[in-house]
Amino acid sequence: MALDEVVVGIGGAAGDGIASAGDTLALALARQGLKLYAYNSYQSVIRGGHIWLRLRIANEQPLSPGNVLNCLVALNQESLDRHLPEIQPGGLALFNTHRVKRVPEAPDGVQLCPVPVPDLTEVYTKLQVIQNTVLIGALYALLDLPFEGVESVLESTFARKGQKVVDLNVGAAKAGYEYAKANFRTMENNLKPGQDKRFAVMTGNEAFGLGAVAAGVRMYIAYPMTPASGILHWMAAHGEKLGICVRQPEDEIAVMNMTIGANHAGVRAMCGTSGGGFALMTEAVGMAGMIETPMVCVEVQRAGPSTGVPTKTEQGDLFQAKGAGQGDYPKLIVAPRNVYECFETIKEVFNLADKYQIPVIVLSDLLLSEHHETVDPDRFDFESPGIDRGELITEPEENGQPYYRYKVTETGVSPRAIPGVPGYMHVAATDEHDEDGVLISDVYTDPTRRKKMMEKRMRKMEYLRKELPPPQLEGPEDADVTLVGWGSTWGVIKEAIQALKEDGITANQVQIKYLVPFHGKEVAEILSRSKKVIVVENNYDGQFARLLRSETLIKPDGHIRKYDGEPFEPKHIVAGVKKILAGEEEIVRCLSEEPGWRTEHPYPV
Amino acid sequence: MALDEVVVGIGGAAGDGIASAGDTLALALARQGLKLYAYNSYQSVIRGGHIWLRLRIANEQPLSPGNVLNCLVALNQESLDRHLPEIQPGGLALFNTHRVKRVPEAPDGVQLCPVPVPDLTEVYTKLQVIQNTVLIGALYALLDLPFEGVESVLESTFARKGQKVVDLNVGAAKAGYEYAKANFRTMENNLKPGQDKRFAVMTGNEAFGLGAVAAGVRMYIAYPMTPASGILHWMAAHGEKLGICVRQPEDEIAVMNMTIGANHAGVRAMCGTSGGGFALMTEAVGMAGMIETPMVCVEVQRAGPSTGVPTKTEQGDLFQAKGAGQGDYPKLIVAPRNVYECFETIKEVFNLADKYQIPVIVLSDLLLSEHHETVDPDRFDFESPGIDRGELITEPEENGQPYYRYKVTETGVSPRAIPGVPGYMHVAATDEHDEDGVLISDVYTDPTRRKKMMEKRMRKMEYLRKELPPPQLEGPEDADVTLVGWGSTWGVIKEAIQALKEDGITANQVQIKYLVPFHGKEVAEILSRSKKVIVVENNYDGQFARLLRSETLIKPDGHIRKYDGEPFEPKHIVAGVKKILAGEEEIVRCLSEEPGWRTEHPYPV
Amino acid sequence: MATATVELKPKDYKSNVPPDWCPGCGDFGVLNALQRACADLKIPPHEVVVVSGIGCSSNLPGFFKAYGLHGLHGRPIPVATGIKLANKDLTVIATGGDGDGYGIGLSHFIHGIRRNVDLTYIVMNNQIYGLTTGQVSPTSLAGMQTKSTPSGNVEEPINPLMLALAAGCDFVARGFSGDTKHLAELYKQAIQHRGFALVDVFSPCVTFNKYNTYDWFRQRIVKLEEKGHDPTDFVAAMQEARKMGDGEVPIGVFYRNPNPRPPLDERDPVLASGPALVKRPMGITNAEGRKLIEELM
Amino acid sequence: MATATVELKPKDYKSNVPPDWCPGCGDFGVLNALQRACADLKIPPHEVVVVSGIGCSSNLPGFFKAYGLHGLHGRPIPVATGIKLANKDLTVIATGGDGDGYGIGLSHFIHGIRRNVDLTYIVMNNQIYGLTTGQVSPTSLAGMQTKSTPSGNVEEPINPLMLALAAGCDFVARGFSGDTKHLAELYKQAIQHRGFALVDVFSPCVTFNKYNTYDWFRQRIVKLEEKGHDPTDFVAAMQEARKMGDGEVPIGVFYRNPNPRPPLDERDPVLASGPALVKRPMGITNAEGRKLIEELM
Ligand SMILES: Cc1ncc(C[n+]2csc(CCOP(=O)(O)OP(=O)(O)O)c2C)c(N)n1
Ligand SMILES: Cc1ncc(C[n+]2csc(CCOP(=O)(O)OP(=O)(O)O)c2C)c(N)n1
Ligand code: SF4
Ligand code: SF4
Ligand SMILES: [Mg+2]
Ligand SMILES: [Mg+2]
Repeated sequence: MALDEVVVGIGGAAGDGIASAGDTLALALARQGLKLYAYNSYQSVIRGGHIWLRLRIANEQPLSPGNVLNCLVALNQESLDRHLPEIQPGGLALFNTHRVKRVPEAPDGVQLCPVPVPDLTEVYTKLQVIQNTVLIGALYALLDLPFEGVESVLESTFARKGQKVVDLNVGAAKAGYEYAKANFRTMENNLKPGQDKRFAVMTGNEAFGLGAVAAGVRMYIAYPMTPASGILHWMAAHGEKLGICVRQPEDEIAVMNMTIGANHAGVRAMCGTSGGGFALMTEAVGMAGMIETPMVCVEVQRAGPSTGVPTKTEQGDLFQAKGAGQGDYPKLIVAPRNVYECFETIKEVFNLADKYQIPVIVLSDLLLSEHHETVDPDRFDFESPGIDRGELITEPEENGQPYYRYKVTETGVSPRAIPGVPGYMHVAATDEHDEDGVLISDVYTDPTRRKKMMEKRMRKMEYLRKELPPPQLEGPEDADVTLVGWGSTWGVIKEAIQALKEDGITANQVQIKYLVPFHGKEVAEILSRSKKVIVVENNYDGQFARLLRSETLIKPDGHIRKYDGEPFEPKHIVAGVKKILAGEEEIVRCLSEEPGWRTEHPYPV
Repeated sequence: MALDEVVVGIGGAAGDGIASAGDTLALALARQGLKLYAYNSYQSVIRGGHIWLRLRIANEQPLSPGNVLNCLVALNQESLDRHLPEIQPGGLALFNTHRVKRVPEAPDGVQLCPVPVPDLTEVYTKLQVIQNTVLIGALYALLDLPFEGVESVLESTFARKGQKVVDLNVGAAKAGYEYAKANFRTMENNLKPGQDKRFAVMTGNEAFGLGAVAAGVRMYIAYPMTPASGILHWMAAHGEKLGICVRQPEDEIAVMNMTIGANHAGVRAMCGTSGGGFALMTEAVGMAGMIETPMVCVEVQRAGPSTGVPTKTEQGDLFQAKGAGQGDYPKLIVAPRNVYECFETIKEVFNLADKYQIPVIVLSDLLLSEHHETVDPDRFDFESPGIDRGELITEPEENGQPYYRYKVTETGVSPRAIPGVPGYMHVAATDEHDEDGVLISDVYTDPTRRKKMMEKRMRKMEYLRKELPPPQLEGPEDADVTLVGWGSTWGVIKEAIQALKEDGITANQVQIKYLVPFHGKEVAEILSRSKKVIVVENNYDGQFARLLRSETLIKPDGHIRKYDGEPFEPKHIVAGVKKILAGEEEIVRCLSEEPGWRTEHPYPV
Repeated sequence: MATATVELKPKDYKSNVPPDWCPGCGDFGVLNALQRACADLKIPPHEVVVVSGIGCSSNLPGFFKAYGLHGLHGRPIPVATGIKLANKDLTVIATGGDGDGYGIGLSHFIHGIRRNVDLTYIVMNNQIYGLTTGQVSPTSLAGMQTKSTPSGNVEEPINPLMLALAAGCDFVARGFSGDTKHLAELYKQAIQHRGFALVDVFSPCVTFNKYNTYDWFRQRIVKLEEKGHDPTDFVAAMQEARKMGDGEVPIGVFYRNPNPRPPLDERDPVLASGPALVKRPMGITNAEGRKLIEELM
Repeated sequence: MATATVELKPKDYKSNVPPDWCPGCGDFGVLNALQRACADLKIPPHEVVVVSGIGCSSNLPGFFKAYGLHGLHGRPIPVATGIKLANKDLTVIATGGDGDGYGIGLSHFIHGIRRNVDLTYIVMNNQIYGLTTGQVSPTSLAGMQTKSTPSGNVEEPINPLMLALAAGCDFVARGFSGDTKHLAELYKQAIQHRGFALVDVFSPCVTFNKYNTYDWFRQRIVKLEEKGHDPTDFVAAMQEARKMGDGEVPIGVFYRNPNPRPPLDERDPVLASGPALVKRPMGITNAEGRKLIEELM
């Protein structure tokens, strides 16, 4: 049975160089026109632990890590022990005989491929990570892929280290390739390398960075925090060339206040963090709402609460974003649904932030931000829709009118002058203020004025809602069940729907991108036509389901949730839908339960 | 027409000593067995502005500031100009002829009572605030109340300053009293002073302090912030005597972390703040949830967003409290409904915090925390229900069993040992951890264990919900309309219901105290029997209405909201209910619109 | 820092909102001196941004005619930093109270010095929390009775000048709001200093601080320039800075580094190479964008 | 601080979780020295609480057998303060990294010194953010290339010892994790000091900091005690503290105030008058409560 897609798992410890091995492999495949989705399950430790990177490879773009394991590249004994039992019949396990001493029994139909790495490259004695290169070479052979893919990547990766290093690496890969060709069976598959169009391998975080560049961002400000640090690193690496000032201040409070200051002065400035850092920013997010300064923050969620599982994925910060800061103020919360949308969203929300003069929270998560996938470079348009600064006053204009920074208007938006423009001086105050900016909290308060100003600000929300594209139903109208998700789970739900179809269950999908303001009416209308509604989300408490109920008054028929740190696989959703449709459970709590995920508690009390 | 209750308004500028004049008056009335409710509308300025203190006086306890004005004590020209038009027929306006130069025309049936203060007391030339004492004496006369009330209060207030100061003050009051008796008509009323039982005059903040004492709190930690500072001041004033260590650290982040540290070490420690300070605390609230350390924080809401109107009331921080910190963790959010409940709540929630080892957020607001009312001292029971520390290990016990701090149990609660106890050493970590406290985020992660630990913690919520008393319907079952409110609006809604009855509309009330966890089923059941449901809340966006919809799937028929800074008066709710029942509006946005509230913008551009 | 060609007077920096401070409050002097300093330096009002926190003192921008941002308690420095980095052509002045700057905002103060952005930071140090009606502050003297320390403060005050010096601040001065002429001179030097400059100002709170009154200061204040202090001598600066509480309260320029660190806008390669960020064109072409994506191919 | 009657060995402070630091990480030395110091001082493990933030270094409590609280990034000091004030009989040690303590947590550090609670604060200063895989820290030297400063750090490092001295810290020391014997001696003195004590430790990050390596330090380190430094001399302490970066890296006790401020538990009237708060009875009687209400009648 020739496979249409192949899932490769690379297992090892932190420090074994899995990430760069994965990068090499992914790039090689992409250069040969294959599509892939890669997800790395790692721990919050710099050395040791168990790292588990899965690459799903296919001719058409995969949208999730997939359900199964076909090929294992075990960089150490533990990885072989853990994952060997998971390999599907027809699959194989590659490992370095020098690192793996004890070979467990392979499942039926699984080929064991021991590679004597030290015999294949003498570099190994000095540089053990070369095993990765050898094994990738071997894998390439066993997948029956042309070696040129690996070669070209090793060449470009090591080019700046000189031809010797290139040769050494290419040689190691080639040795693995040839050893495998000579000693093992290749795996039958339908992968079609050699397609003309080259794709890029991109993470959500890189797409956010590219989006920021397209949006004309001139400052990126962040305090390091997994899984948002990828944006910082990309920006820092490119800032100098692109004229983007990248700053790492003392804490997230400073980050948010600086970002607001910069936006206030008229540049586009962005910041990024994860949940714990965002908690510290919430007070200042409210300031942006009150002084009507645009601001864009990317909040990359990870598994909480508190420090939680910092290297694991979750969609657990929706309520935090929604409840950010005291009181009511207009804000936009957007959850991009895939890597392309990470890019598009940043361009879009900067325009909206400028137009409505509001803070924007972009909710990503570790899965979306850190997974790699192949993307079509032609789908990245840096020039359109173009930069729209809204009603921004950057030059003096002689109209003889006094300037009211917070002029009450129909839409709630008032023309905004930036510091430095003659004739438009004003104070932007976090105290309640009148149209001209003068405090109405201080020597005088006036309920009428206060009410007016609250309504002015909050009115923006209605106009904003109307401007945002409402959610769409994807899939057949008359399906048996509608799956409702938000943000990053778009792809895995889509794949689950495909799998359900094969099992005779038709499903369609509503994937929410704009969470606040919410298209309550439109979503209610869609869902009112659904036979069954199931909400899929990556948290314990059903934060989105609560929002959905509140905004649509629709009680979903079931919930599929996951909060064990690992992302959904299509099979979890498929099983959940079946259980719910069978009336077995209302809330299905998924678990990644393959033996490879289990760890014995290593330190008995 | 003799009045059953009298609303006295005292108006002046910050620095005119209105608060202490109000205190004197309130105490005098209370000592004479009268009941009162006093609310001070003030600005965020130390000198100047317009301060407006209303005291509502009756034989039975008033529950709100009331709807009207009967007596005005104008300490300056502005106050007379503003409020004279509001006085009801039969009412009067007292003022000092030395401060008020221009007497506007009085409404029909309103008695103008100019008092030549400088002629009545020679102290005035040196100490202008003595005018307050004179005018209160005069007011007493005009309300036909026995002078002894004022006298006794002045005596006790000034006792520590010596007999001369007492005499001087009593003399001034007496002069005012006699001048008024001689020159003005007394106001007919049915107030019955001289009742035997003495009540105390208490604010919500003082009740929180007393509750903390009853709960055995040993540390109070806070950073100053209106309107929570009253708790800090009361605690600081009493801490030394009561053995409560009161600390004011560098910021609210330190406050929350210190409070958690202290609770972790086994004392009961409380902290307090308002919305902006709470925003800074949210990260650490999540820590308490994760390490399962009990914590109690009083969040006294004020009008937001951001700095907002810091001296004005609002119920705008519900979402902030609910969304505090990233991820899902168990917490309790409680909104006491009156001053007695402020006291009771603290005793109650410390027991619950200890029992469930969770953080508790007590949501008060400026209205509840700062208004004064008469309370029955016998209703304050310091000894019952008694202090229950839950499963707390403070002494070593030889049972030969290893200790698992986070043992998985049916209820999710695991016995908690405090530092210092031999044999129970463990690490409390904000990273996800196993039953023994060892990290499962670090060298190893295990989805099964992670899931188990999330479920262990979150299970507490179900047990907690079952333990909390569900909301009750107050009033007739078959009423025309049910008013749903939360927290501090209990009293004003109750009075509105009374007024509606007089207008032929029967209403009943559900006033929610426990917001998280929420009694969704029970509330839905109550409301499903209601003819109409109207939600009353003191914010713009209907935060509570959103929670209610989410938890009950009930769409209220109408909303009455107020966010102009001033609290609801019964009349706002009455008018709102009528409009909604008449189908005129779905969301009624109330406004305090008497001329006295209006201020011309004093600084034209 | 641009200078205007027209004559400017202090009243050109006066907004139409009269200060709402208590009569006698020290902050009036701070405001007046700042208006005078800006006029003397001829900085066009629209090129000045005054950024404050929350507190009585932080109300200052409302009374000063310029651009203003009256932000959050404790956060003027990061906000001012964001503004200055975005538009280095502006004169950015951060201001606030002792609670604001040395309490909740202390970390930004020290790290602000470390970053060395070209800001002037003016602290109205009244040794009390004024706006919240009189609680202890990090500069309140030990023993001081306040609403939160009714039986006396049991903590020692921090010394902001020592901290600034230890943090590497290249311009450290202290003024007294009772001497606005002297204060205005300090401001002028601070504004002209390229880099982070601190002017701590003793600005008495006449309502809540009954200890550190005008009289208290007048009896103790000594001008550094009159006693021959050399402001380029770091060790001498430290020694003078230590004196608070010893009966003598020195004011003036404590330290002016003769070899000051270059400000961040000269060190950061992006800021240094070109006009103010806000004046640069935005966005890139598809061709340029494509190059960035090609790095991933 | 209670002392045990039985003999205690460093291994009695070893938890059953082996450290997960990178092989060669400086934090091993910090851990070993602390275990040795506690053993030498005979503090029963259950009377020790080690409170940390978040970072590689902050994982320490997991490897140390005692009570531990592994809290939030930057917040060990306030948490430790709460614990110590609640139970003054415990030996409370706050610990964490340079990012944790001098970056996000800086304000607590300075105010912790001001409050002078009897804590020992150990900072594992590796001049980098380790756990987040190598970004610039507030103690990173200028020019250092990191993931967030790929073309070199454009800010100057702060000097934690200078700051501690300026803030009034009565015990200021620096150690090197490559010399655990010396380090253990510093810890012992710090723990025995009544009041806030700082031990900054250069603890190399072998994975991400390629500048400040063991070798780098070994070439520069000088022991203060060997060069005759008088730790009671504040000015000399300042002068030694300034030296970082000058080629010489002094370690040892920089300052020990001969007249130290009494710790907060002796100054606060509530803490001073009676046993540890946690050991006092809870609640009051109705009669006592009534008296409090009567104040309002
Ligand atoms: C996060 C936060 N915490 C607390 C407050 C309340 N608050 C307002 S002003 C102030 C202190 C003011 O003291 P200071 O900064 O010294 O200024 P001053 O009023 O003395 O000039 C405080 C604590 C706030 N606004 N925000
Ligand atoms: C509020 C918050 N911001 C950011 C982080 C991410 N974070 C974890 S450890 C760390 C820095 C660690 O550096 P340091 O304190 O020097 O410790 P080291 O790892 O170097 O020992 C950061 C920024 C966090 N956990 N919490
Ligand atoms: S309270 Fe003090 S600081 Fe505030 S305005 Fe009045 S005198 Fe000035
Ligand atoms: S990354 Fe650095 S600090 Fe962290 S464990 Fe490794 S060597 Fe130590
Ligand atoms: Mg102050
Ligand atoms: Mg570090």
